[in-house]
Amino acid sequence: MNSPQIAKITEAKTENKDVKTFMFEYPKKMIPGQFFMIWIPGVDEIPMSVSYIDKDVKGITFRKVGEATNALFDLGKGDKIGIRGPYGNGFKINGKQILFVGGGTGIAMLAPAVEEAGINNISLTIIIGVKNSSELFFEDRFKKCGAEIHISTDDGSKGYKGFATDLADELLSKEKFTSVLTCGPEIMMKSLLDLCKNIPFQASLERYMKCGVGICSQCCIGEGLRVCVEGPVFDGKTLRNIEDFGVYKRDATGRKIRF
Amino acid sequence: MNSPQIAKITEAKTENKDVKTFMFEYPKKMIPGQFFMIWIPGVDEIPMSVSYIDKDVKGITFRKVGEATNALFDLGKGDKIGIRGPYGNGFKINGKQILFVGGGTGIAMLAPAVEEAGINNISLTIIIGVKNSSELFFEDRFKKCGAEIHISTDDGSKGYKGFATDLADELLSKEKFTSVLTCGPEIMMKSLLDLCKNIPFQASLERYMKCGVGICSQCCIGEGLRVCVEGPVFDGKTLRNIEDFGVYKRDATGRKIRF
Amino acid sequence: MIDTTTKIASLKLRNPTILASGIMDEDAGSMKRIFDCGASAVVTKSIGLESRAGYPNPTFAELEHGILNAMGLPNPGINEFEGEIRKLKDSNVPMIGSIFGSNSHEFVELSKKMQNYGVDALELNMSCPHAKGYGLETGSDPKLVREITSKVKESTNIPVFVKLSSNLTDIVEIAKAAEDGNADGIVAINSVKAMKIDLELKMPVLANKTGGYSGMAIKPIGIRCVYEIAKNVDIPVIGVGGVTTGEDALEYIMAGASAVQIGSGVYYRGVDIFKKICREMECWMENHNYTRLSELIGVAHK
Amino acid sequence: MIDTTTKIASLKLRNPTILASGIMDEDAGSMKRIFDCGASAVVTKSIGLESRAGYPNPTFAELEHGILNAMGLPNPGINEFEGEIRKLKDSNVPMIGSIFGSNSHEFVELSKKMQNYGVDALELNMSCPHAKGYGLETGSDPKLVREITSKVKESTNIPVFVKLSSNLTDIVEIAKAAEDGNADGIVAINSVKAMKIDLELKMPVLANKTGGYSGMAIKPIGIRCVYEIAKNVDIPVIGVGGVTTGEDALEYIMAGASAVQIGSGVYYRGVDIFKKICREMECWMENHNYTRLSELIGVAHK
Ligand SMILES: Cc1cc2nc3c(=O)[nH]c(=O)nc-3n(C[C@H](O)[C@H](O)[C@H](O)COP(=O)(O)OP(=O)(O)OC[C@H]3O[C@@H](n4cnc5c(N)ncnc54)[C@H](O)[C@@H]3O)c2cc1C
Ligand SMILES: Cc1cc2nc3c(=O)[nH]c(=O)nc-3n(C[C@H](O)[C@H](O)[C@H](O)COP(=O)(O)OP(=O)(O)OC[C@H]3O[C@@H](n4cnc5c(N)ncnc54)[C@H](O)[C@@H]3O)c2cc1C
Ligand SMILES: Cc1cc2nc3c(=O)[nH]c(=O)nc-3n(C[C@H](O)[C@H](O)[C@H](O)COP(=O)(O)O)c2cc1C
Ligand SMILES: Cc1cc2nc3c(=O)[nH]c(=O)nc-3n(C[C@H](O)[C@H](O)[C@H](O)COP(=O)(O)O)c2cc1C
Ligand code: FES
Ligand code: FES
Repeated sequence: MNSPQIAKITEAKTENKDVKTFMFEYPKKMIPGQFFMIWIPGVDEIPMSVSYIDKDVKGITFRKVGEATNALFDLGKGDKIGIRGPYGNGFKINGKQILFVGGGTGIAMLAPAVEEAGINNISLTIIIGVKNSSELFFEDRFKKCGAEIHISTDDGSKGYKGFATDLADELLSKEKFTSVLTCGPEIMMKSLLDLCKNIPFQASLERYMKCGVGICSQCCIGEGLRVCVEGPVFDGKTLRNIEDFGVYKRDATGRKIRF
Repeated sequence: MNSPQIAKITEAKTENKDVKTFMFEYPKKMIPGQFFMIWIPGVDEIPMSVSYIDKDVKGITFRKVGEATNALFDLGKGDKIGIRGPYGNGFKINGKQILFVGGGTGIAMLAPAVEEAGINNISLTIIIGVKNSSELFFEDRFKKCGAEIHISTDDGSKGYKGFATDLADELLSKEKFTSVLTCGPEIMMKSLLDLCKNIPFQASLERYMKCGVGICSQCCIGEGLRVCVEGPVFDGKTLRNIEDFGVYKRDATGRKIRF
Repeated sequence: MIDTTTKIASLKLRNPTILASGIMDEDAGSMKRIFDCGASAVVTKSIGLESRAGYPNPTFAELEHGILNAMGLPNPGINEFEGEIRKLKDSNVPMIGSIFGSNSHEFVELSKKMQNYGVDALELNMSCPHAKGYGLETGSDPKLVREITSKVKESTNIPVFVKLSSNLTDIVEIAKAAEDGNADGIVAINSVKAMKIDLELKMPVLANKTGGYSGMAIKPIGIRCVYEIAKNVDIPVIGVGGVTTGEDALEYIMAGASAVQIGSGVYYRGVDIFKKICREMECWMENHNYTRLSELIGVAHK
Repeated sequence: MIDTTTKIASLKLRNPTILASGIMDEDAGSMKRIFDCGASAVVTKSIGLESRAGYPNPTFAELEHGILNAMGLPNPGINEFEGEIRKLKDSNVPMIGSIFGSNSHEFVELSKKMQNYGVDALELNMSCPHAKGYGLETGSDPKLVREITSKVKESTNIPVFVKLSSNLTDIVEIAKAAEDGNADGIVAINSVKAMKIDLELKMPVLANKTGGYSGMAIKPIGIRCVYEIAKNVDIPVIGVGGVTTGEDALEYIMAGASAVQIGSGVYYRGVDIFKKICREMECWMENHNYTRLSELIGVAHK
């Protein structure tokens, strides 16, 4: 039933000064790219991608950006949160050589996909784009998967100085990727899509969500595509036909907000 | 679900001037002694025992005694009635030699029990008690089962002149029965119970019914025994402990009415 | 030890599960059986001054998510009912006498008789969803509710509960009227006015056409009513509507109920539902380290 | 051929399934999708004068037998919504503009704008079960309902429907008030005021505490309301509440509805529920030798 199940945080890990990971028991089957609605009692209920997938235990990794994530950040081991899901479609992971491009917190939700691709012996390249090296997390995790890691920072504090898309452009012209999977700022993903031309492309989108189950239309893009049901992962073909992509999202009132 | 299912009467048979049998498709499993709630649209919904049990087809046999049964009597092949059930417990049919005692319309609901006992190679004796020979029905049906048939009429128009209980008294003193199964006027059944002493006894009771599923308490006897759920068939031991048995029933208001 | 005893006004109950009015309570025997099945008290069928046969059948139908009934307040009349109460009194079963009338005179007469026969408390049914002239006509008028309640209170000395319908624009207003009339408790909710049409016959299934909807489907409505009432009155509330499991009962308790009544649950889980629910509540309390039910009453308001 | 076209006032619809307000209708794209999935018309999200973010999450929870929501009338405000309507207008989707306000001035202003933007009819939402100051406060006062309806009628020339709540002591009184105000149709019912408490957290699940109960559990309540309204007014009725199958839709039609709206059904059976329900209705009609849906409207009243 799509009603919050109360779970205790069994493990809390600080990834960096703004990012935390919580683990909790949640024995439902999930695939990389799917998400939960996380109820922070008395505060809010917000969408959060799965960042760790185990049989019985799942995890989320999040950045504090506002009221709900701040309140969540203040919780720790033993605290209770409400969880419903899994929601959404998740990534299709196949091919020979995948390029992952994670921007900011988007890195978190890519991790289970990277791991699954690793298990399937797919050759992995990953670009991690952050503003500053202090924002990095999950580097070790990606290393363990045998991924070739490229880092870009806006300020050059680590790796390539510049945008992740510029780095991607370089890699795409050098190597042959069977597909590109990305999550990050929509403007970044939009540019990436333009670079990808014929390469199969999957991007995970974020939209303001309320029901999470496809009835309130709060998260809809294009012609009624529900990010919570038909998404959050969309392929390049679909995204090229959606005029909203990279252009605007909607706030809680339904008003269009330009990126 | 305990909600009327609408069925067409597929066959209608006139058993005698006041008694009719209707057959209809009703594929639920039933045992002899169970009953339906029969909805006569626009008129009433009344309890009716099953009188024919086939895999897909069931039958009821009823006497016209008042508004509902008169309206039902006026229906025929192709007409629609509402049916819910099966309800109640039904007879336990076992032993070597069963004496059936049917009074009036009570004969109808005994028929499936007689047939089942016949199939199980139980030796069958049946007493049919009616006021007048014109009220008889199902004689041939019982013959087909290989039953030894005894008829009593109040006016002596056929068979033994007098009460079925007197006839039963005679038979009980001559032969050894492993059990006695009865349905008929409650006073008759009460006398029969007194005659039966140690012989296992089962009687099917009639009480005013509304819900048919054990919540309205309209049909309750003794300490909350629901004729629609724990009955309509009760054994001798139970009946001996129920002060109401053979003494009073309740009308639709819940008021006690002496027999 | 888990303590699930509860108190509603002066009524002390061994557990919070009470038999709801209209279910297995037309006669002393049935109510005795339910008490033996674990209920801490029983509410009688709603009794009026005169005998009533109720509506013709069909009076009952199961729906996909609940039960629909329109019995039509069948009852033998208060005088005839005396026998049942006196008999039950001998068995020491805590009894709440439910009564219905069309004005305060009738309610007062019925109340006095019920009290004389020996009931431990009164439940004024002002909420039957389908009986014309009774039920909602009185139960939706705050002035009448207040008047009836206070007149009954003046002429009796046992606890008086007022049973409300959810078929009201503002249930809190009516609950407050009952409180103003000095009611000792509020019972909420009665069944919800509803209808089922049979597609084959193209007519309502119930002879009375409309009926009262009860059982699992109405629980969220009952919870809302109890929560709103408990928030706005200072007298105890008894929750009714769709209680089928121990968790359902606890949800009502957390919403502010001091006890629950169970009706349709008897259909879904049998007459021993009372014992089952008590066991489930105790189990939940044990797992959650509660020892006294009273600690849980109204906690959802914090 | 089975003819399932229907007419509500001057609105001619290719089939009787309409998208209910608040579901998949915040933007032109979503409504277009639902139209392509078979709905004959769409009702927009309820729109007010100013933008509203609605209540904080949780705004939605599935219950055992239905859905609970308290969105809180989120909407971008009428001016911002113009774009969505104009866009949808280009796709020729029959549109019913739902609006809410706290008085007749607001309703009139909203109605005029909606009409200018191009909607084919108006739905006055006077029945939101949880938005303070809107919804029930207006929708439970017959005088206000009559006044708002007639003022809107005077200032517009498209059909005006009034959407009612079941949380009323007497829904017929309010329906008649709308009819007196010259409404062209009644829409019933909105979701039913309800609550769910989480036992682990011991608090209501919805941020707004109470919410609106919709889906299968409320169908018998909706059927009763539509039956009672259809019996007492002469204008068309649109049935809403728990329509999930073709048989549910037919039950509303037999109760007197000229069309049905579908909300929670989208959750239970997906966006193509409209096509599915139409197919199921046609199938039933074929099996029962009906060729025109109109023959079935209100047959349960005979
Ligand atoms: C499918 C999906 C998966 C996500 N996965 C992650 C994740 O793994 N890690 C992570 O850190 N963040 C993730 N997010 C983003 C996360 O939901 C927001 O950061 C969070 O809701 C912010 O809430 P706030 O109150 O802290 O911030 P606010 O100050 O309220 O808002 C900050 C931003 O978050 C957005 N936001 C607020 N509420 C919601 C909501 N109900 N739905 C969507 N966006 C909202 C606002 O529009 C704004 O852009 C995901 C979002 C979506 C849609
Ligand atoms: C378990 C059970 C099985 C039955 N099986 C059969 C059967 O197989 N064949 C048969 O002919 N009759 C059977 N009856 C009796 C049958 O239900 C009544 O004859 C019928 O209800 C009379 O209705 P009426 O309107 O025609 O008569 P009324 O004039 O209304 O009443 C005649 C008698 O029937 C009783 N009666 C009326 N309504 C009900 C009701 N809802 N429930 C119980 N009794 C009622 C009255 O109390 C009265 O004693 C059975 C009854 C029960 C309880
Ligand atoms: C068959 C039936 C008969 C009822 N009769 C009465 C009654 O006489 N008086 C009354 O106050 N409530 C009556 N009710 C309502 C119940 O007492 C209760 O308020 C309602 O059914 C909701 O509880 P539930 O969901 O546990 O059944 C009746 C309910 C049913 C199902
Ligand atoms: C998520 C959600 C949002 C709703 N928003 C509105 C609304 O804005 N305006 C309105 O008139 N009704 C609204 N409703 C009520 C529906 O239109 C409908 O009346 C109700 O849900 C019953 O129909 P259903 O059972 O088919 O969902 C909403 C219902 C849901 C579930
Ligand atoms: S969040 Fe409601 S439709 Fe996606
Ligand atoms: S008929 Fe209702 S309990 Fe038996």
